[in-house]
Amino acid sequence: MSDTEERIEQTEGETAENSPILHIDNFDGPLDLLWELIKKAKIDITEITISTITEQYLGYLKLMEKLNVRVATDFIRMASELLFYKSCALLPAAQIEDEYFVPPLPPELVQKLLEFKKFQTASRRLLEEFEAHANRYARENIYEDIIEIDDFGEVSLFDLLKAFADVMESRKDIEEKEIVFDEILVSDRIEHVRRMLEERDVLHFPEIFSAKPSRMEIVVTFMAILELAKTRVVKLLQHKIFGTIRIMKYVHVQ
Amino acid sequence: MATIQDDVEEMNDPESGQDDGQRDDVSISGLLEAVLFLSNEPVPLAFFVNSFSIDPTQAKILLDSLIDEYEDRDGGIKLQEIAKGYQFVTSPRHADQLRRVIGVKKREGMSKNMMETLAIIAYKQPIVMAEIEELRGVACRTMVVKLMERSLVKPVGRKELPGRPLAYGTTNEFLRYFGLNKLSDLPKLSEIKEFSLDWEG
Amino acid sequence: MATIQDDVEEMNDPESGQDDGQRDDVSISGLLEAVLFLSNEPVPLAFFVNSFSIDPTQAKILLDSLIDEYEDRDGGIKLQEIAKGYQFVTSPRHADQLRRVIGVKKREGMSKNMMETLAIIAYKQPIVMAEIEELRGVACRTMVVKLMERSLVKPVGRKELPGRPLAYGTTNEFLRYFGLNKLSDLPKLSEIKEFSLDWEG
Repeated sequence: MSDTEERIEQTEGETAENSPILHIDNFDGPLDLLWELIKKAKIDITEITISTITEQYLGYLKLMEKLNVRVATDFIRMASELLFYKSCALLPAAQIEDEYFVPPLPPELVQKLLEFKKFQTASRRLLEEFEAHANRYARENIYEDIIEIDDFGEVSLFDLLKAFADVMESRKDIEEKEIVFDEILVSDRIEHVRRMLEERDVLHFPEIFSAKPSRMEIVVTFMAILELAKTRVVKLLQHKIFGTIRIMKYVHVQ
Repeated sequence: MATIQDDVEEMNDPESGQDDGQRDDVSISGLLEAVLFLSNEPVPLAFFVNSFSIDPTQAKILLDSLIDEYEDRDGGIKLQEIAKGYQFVTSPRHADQLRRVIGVKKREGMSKNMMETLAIIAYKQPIVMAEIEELRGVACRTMVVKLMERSLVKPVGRKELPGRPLAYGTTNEFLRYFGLNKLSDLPKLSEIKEFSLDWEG
Repeated sequence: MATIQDDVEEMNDPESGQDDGQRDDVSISGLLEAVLFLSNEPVPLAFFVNSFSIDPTQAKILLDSLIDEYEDRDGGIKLQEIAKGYQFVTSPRHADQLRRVIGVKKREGMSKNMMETLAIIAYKQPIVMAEIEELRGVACRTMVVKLMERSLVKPVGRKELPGRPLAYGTTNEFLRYFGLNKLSDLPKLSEIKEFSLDWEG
């Protein structure tokens, strides 16, 4: 989810000729960044080593950190993957008697990158189709008896679930009544969260559940949070870095 | 069917003798045709003149030759000039057949009401009418009947409640429609988390 | 009712639209064309076959020659085969002017992220969230939700994997958006064998 990140330029790495100028918002994710780094080092493809790439990758992340750019967890996960590959390659067992031998990229990583690139390329071609077809307009007959070809238009499971969620959302009073049956009340959960917020300003989403929450408890707690957010008692924050949702006391400004 | 092209070729003097900045007739004619095609109302001559800065006489000539072209071709659609402007219509010859097909095929899409009723029945089955109506807060009988007509919903028994009301559930057709193998494959309410918990404070 | 033109004399005789003998190609072709004109959605071949008892091969030939006819004529409208059906659309060359003059909306664009997620789902369907994320190397939930909201993607069932996760696939709307007639018309995935093959600047 790097698309919302700020744009930065790499100003360090004064390695003259091909000092990379990379924009964080240009990268869809770690694979994209990795691909770009490998591309930068193209002097000789066969000489790309796992350690060079790992160093460059880590250097890049460090730079982002230095410039206060938020780094998504996905990038960090890839960093640890690279370090793992690198350490594997350095294990004595993997060493060959040649002192000039440099461990290449592991085949599984190469495979992953090629797969990624395959779809990135395909998506570019699809985008062209998309744009070409966005320029064709069909009639919109406002004729009352329009011929309906498909009985329902297209209705998916997503629509069905959404419809159900809408009903549940708009009829919360009734939902509560049903919940009595399961002996978990939305109002209880609201109280529970409020009490926790008296002690601390910020809660992490998983903390508000019991150790092994039932499905009903999750749903009800979820609804309680929704209610609290709606009535502006809490504010929900989700930092992309951590991914967990955090519940904060709402501070009324005016 | 071959007759269409004749007119066009006469006008089509591609690129060769064009004045500077002058769009050729073929391209303007296509533009007028596209506008007429998309419009549900008759389009007055003045509209074309004002929108595309075309000379009224030129516009009239182009439109009239479009009328002739569709007339000569004698297909399913005609361009006609009526008091208020120009409009594409279907050929009168097909009116009855069109009406017959439209009459038979006229179907409502799945409305929000119907969708909600179906969702409640799917997730809460077996469920009686009163319970559906309580959840939705409105009368649902018509919706349930419509859903039954489409074989998505059926009575599945009676509930041990006063009056032993009919309880409703979904059909095999419902499963087929949504590509489910079995009812338990329905997305769970808890999976809503997956869908809607991604907003920021 | 604006676009179906009645022939006044024929109005009183409801049978006149159908003669019992064999209808000639020209007349059927006109009928198909009229139906296509009145439909907002791509019309599948089966609709013509079932509604007018036309032989499928004949219908296909007539429709294809209509496509050719409009193609050769190269005017403001084209007939295209899309999303498992046939549909009249305006020629892309007039898009800008149509937007400006009659205010047809420009389709909302697609971000690179969204497009890549969609490509993976399109080629690998049915595919579960974890597989999409594995391929892209990033969290994709938000993208999938956005794609579902734009009706390009939908859950299509569950996979027999631990937790029976939802599997996603593309919709008919997807086909329409990308000008595809059917899923197998997707451009072939070109295998990328080496890094060096794809160095672009």
